[in-house]
Amino acid sequence: MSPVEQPRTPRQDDGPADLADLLHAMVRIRVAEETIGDVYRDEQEMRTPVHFSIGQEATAVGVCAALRREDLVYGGHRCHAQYLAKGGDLDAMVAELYGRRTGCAAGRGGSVHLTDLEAGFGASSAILGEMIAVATGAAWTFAEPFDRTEGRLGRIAVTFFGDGASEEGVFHESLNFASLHRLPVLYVCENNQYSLSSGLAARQPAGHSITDRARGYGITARRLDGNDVVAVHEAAREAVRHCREGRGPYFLELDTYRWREHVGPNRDHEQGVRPAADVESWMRRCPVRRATEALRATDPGIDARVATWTRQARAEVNAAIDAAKASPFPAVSDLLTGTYAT
Amino acid sequence: MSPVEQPRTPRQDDGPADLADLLHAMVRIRVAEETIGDVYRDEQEMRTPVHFSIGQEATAVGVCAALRREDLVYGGHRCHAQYLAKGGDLDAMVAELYGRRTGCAAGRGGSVHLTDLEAGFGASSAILGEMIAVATGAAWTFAEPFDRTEGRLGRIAVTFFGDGASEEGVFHESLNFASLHRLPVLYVCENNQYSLSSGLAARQPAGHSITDRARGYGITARRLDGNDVVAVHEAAREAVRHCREGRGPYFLELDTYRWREHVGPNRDHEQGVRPAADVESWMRRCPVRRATEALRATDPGIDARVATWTRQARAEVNAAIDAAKASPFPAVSDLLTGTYAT
Amino acid sequence: MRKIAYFQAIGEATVQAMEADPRIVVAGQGVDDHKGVYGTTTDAFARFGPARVRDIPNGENAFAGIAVGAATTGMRPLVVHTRDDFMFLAMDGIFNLAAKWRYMFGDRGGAPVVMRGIVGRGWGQGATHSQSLQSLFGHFPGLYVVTPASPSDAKGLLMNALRSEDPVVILENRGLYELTGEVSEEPFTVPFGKGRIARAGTDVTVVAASLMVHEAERAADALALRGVRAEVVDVRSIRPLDDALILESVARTGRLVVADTSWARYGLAAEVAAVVAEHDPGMLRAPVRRVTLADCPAPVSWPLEEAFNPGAESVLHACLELLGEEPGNGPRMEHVMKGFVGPY
Amino acid sequence: MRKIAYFQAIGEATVQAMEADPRIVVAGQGVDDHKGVYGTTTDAFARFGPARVRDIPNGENAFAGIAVGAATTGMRPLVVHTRDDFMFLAMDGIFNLAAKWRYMFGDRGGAPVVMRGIVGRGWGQGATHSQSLQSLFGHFPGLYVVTPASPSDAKGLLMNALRSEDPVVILENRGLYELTGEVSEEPFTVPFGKGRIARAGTDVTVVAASLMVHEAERAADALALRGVRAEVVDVRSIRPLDDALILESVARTGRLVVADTSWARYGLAAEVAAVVAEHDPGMLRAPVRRVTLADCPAPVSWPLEEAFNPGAESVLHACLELLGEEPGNGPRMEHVMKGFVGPY
Ligand SMILES: Cc1ncc(C[n+]2csc(CCOP(=O)(O)OP(=O)(O)O)c2C)c(N)n1
Ligand SMILES: Cc1ncc(C[n+]2csc(CCOP(=O)(O)OP(=O)(O)O)c2C)c(N)n1
Ligand SMILES: [Mg+2]
Ligand SMILES: [Mg+2]
Repeated sequence: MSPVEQPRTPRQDDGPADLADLLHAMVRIRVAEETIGDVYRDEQEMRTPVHFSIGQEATAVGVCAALRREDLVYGGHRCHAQYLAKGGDLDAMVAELYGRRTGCAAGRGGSVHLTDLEAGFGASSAILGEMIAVATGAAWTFAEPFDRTEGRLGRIAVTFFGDGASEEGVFHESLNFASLHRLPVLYVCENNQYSLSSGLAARQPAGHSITDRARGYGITARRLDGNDVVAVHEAAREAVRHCREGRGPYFLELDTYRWREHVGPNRDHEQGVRPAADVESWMRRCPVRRATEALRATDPGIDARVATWTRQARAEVNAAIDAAKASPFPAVSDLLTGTYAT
Repeated sequence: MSPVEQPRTPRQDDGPADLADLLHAMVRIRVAEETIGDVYRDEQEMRTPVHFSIGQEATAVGVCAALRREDLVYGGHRCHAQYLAKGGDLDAMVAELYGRRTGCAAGRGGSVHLTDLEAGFGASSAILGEMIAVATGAAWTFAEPFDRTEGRLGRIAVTFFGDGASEEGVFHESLNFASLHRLPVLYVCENNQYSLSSGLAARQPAGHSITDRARGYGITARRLDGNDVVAVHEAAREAVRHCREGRGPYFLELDTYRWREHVGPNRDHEQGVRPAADVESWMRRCPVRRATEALRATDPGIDARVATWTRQARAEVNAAIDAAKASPFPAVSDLLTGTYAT
Repeated sequence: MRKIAYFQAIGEATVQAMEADPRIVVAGQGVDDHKGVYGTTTDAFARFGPARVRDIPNGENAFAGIAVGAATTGMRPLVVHTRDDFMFLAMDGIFNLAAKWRYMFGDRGGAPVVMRGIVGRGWGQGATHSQSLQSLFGHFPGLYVVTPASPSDAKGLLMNALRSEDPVVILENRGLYELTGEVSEEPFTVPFGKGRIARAGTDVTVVAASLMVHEAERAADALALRGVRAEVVDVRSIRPLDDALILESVARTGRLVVADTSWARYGLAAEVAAVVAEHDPGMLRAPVRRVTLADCPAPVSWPLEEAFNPGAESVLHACLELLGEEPGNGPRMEHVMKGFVGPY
Repeated sequence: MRKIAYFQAIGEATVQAMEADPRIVVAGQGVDDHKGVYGTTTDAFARFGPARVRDIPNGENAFAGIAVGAATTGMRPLVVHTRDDFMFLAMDGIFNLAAKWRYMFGDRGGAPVVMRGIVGRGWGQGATHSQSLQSLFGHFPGLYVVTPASPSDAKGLLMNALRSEDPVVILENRGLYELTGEVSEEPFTVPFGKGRIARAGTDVTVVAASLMVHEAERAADALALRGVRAEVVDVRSIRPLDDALILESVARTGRLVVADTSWARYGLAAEVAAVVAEHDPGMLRAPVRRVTLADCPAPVSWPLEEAFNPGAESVLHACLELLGEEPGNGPRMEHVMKGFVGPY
């Protein structure tokens, strides 16, 4: 492969994505987050609490590869992977972490308030569950007659949220509304078993899944391995088709695991927060590694390509970091700008 | 039967209640509400919005007859029947409607804020769903080690709420917490198909019940005819046993129907709000009539007894009305009293 | 000019705005029913049907977020809460989403959602159905907050809200719904941040909002009989507040009474007093008086309720006190809502 | 006396109160984890274990009601919110249930629940994780609301709260957690409604709460160098507010600056100004100054954040302005949180 191969986001039409493209997207996100994590820790110049998705890349990549550009994705606090997977601008995200004027939220929002409407990333936010409602509202717009103009017909809204966020009442109220009105919204629960340091057993009754709850609203729901990017992508394509055909909302529960601490770049199992054996077992189920292994049989050059993608991604994110640092901060005289429309 | 027969609330031990006692309790509540409704409308002296349970008596009576005095019941805005069925003081309730010092809430709370701790009626409130959480919290106390003192062991909390209230997020959050900690709380949903003038079809996805949702939390749940007082009572006894044995929360969905308008004493189908045919069909399923008919085979004197109970209840509620009117209003100089403990 | 009731003015503004802008959708519990939120949504429902006048399930928390999601993707939701007390459940969506959306996401668009909240004062509504939350809403930058007192303002402020690019909270007192007044038939807007001199005077300024504007006017009538000329300022808008109008009036009269339907502490009455104190306390020839709720939850029993709610008489007494006059024994003034008949 | 950090004082109060009263249970998301809510629940968990230091699922709305249900049946829940912003979701339970329970149900018992809310100012926390909600809580009768500024008050006010028969909201600024000060080892209580003179002075009164007490003290240091003696009043308690202490100070100095971590409008700064204006505006020899947040949501970018949050320098400038002095070019004063290192 050529050294100038560009990092690509997965295709955004309705066809199935190539596994290689999915892998490439995951590698790029992994490298971006790892690089940002190191710089974040060492420099202390990105002054905004950051939640990494390292280890969970397959959910965002698999789902977003099933979407069209005009579909809107909404995320929670752990939103970098989703933003990048949907095609969000890396430079603008990094500049946002540095609080620069060129940031995707103009330096106002920080790590947890990403947006890139061009790429179809609606918004993310740090209050648990909020975007479950917001995405439902966007789907309401997409279902309204006045939105049924040429080219807009059939947009869907997608929201990613955690197992913890599903405990909030807004989950219940939103799913009820979406199911009642058969709104085109795809709910993606990234079940990484933890909310902060609290495992599922401390928060939800044993033996019953979030999927069971979604079904209580008459929503078609599936639970599957969230570290298997192909399975996620196939399930997402089915879900998207369902929503786009006007058959109402869809729910996916994707089992996965985060490798780093809840917020920040460190490894919390090193502090004894979670059983090291659990973390290690999930690291063996690394979505990047699994996709690479799956490809190796048919594509012996895959390791070299991954190495190339890694190098390219590192260069790309380093360039984004350099660009962000060279960008101006917002002017203090603009402090109030944007509070109201002018 | 003797003309001095006293109105009785159902027994509050663990044995099954006699159907005649259940019927008696329903008749008393029916008469109390009908009498209050007339006076409310004609006098305009009870200045507080009142929500009648006329037509729904079997739910409150059947459930409360399965409880012990020390169990705590919590209700919503439509709480008179529950208060009376649990043995709440009628005089104090009527005085509360008249805003008198002798009211159960000292004239501070009105129709929607009843309480009678002596009788084990904890509280009711007018914000949808609040008491679902409060009852869950009471059950938490009942499950705590420091509450396991003699005589208090095995108390349970019960909350009545409507199909409309079950749409609030607090329902979801409360059931999750109760199931997680196996709290001794019985959730009783009085599904009368309406929230204000909005039928279920306008509010919840078709083909899925509130019971389905409760099961999503791993809660044992049953749905049954809420106008059949014997069925309700049997189901409640089973539910109470479950809770008392520490097997966690229980959920009952009881189908029923209200005869009057949402708030106030009038008949809203006369204003075309609901199909008159629906109302009439449900009136034919009147819980009082059904219980009377069921008894008639074995107890030919039942109609005479119902007539007596009716007379007695009317006398009782009229006396309560007279007593309330003769009672003083709270002193204006006490306006602030009770804002904080003194 | 034609006179209509306050509730009719709201209904008319809704219909006219919806005619002009197909993006507007009314949503709320029971907005489509026979009562039509005290008649305010009846005409809109008759005209536009259920697609644009949408009954919604209970669930205020999510619906605040759903409305924000709709507003930020092209709709213009007009969300109706039959009691503003229910908005406690919607506060995350209102404060953390709607109010901050434009700023927090870098000024790439706002969340133009309009929220009507009805204040259910009196007639034994009780502590949880009669709160007046203007000072809570007013605290947060990013929101507009208005409290129309007259039928004309009820129309004009709502029409302005429905053209706003930013979120607006409108608090309407249920006690004003039957009040009639002149209202232009044409669509018109009343801008945010502009108060109004409801009655001109020279001796004392009464700054009031919503229902209290009427109590203040009645107090002014009684004062006029005694030769005292009270000026009544209707703030109309809680955020932004028309500081200039307040200051200009107090500069003339030297005396300030603030009358509000909520509590004194951290309330509108505090803010108005602060505006004067931070501009020039030297303006004040006498201490400021706050005429507000008693400092307790709302009781139900009617004698307590009468004592709890401030009325014309409390405004009158406050004014007389500032002027160093005895209240004397004029006729007792009944509350505005006297004669109201239930059920509510 | 022994010195400990603010967070340790909270932890110590919790343990001592729990030892004395078996009804107290700590509950909150992650209260049992390795971080122990910034070290404030660590000791209690070590001592009493999970039965009394209870990790809870997410779901702030229900949990407010659950806590009220527990409190009204005999428990004493101490509910911890790692950001007070999350309490928007709990407001129905706080305002409609906890604050009103005693009154609304005829004074047959209260809802003694204590709610700690941490204000997460600075370090790019962003608009939804750094709000300071004291004026919202302070508006409602039935609640006690306190804002400890020192380690000693953090202990004494929490111990007082845990003995209260009524609900209490305690707002703690995350920026104070590492601050050390003298704290008695014995259990003790600080009563509600009593402010404190943090520093005596004669020329200007700075009334402040929480973190701003420290900024005010630093401003007072700088003023002292210029011969100006500023008095700093720490309100400690938002509801009830110690009016008498504020009035007594302003009567002496004739000048008032109010420094708060929230917005000016309908905020603590408004209430304090109103207290003076309604008592005797003649006390004021100069206009009141409000030193508060800029009127926008909290930005993340640090230069904006620095400009957004008031600090010692803004207090200093406000005081000098009231005294008719030029700020001159003294050394720039850094914010209290300067040097903080993430992740938060
Ligand atoms: C309403 C609300 N409550 C609490 C928090 C604090 N909080 C931030 S992230 C988080 C855990 C979320 O867990 P989950 O939804 O599973 O997402 P994950 O972090 O595992 O990706 C919590 C409790 C919050 N941000 N918002
Ligand atoms: C949080 C909240 N939202 C809305 C209301 C207004 N409201 C009062 S009763 C009611 C309908 C309740 O329906 P349901 O729970 O089924 O009880 P029912 O009246 O049928 O007995 C509504 C919407 C309220 N009191 N509280
Ligand atoms: Mg998680
Ligand atoms: Mg119902």
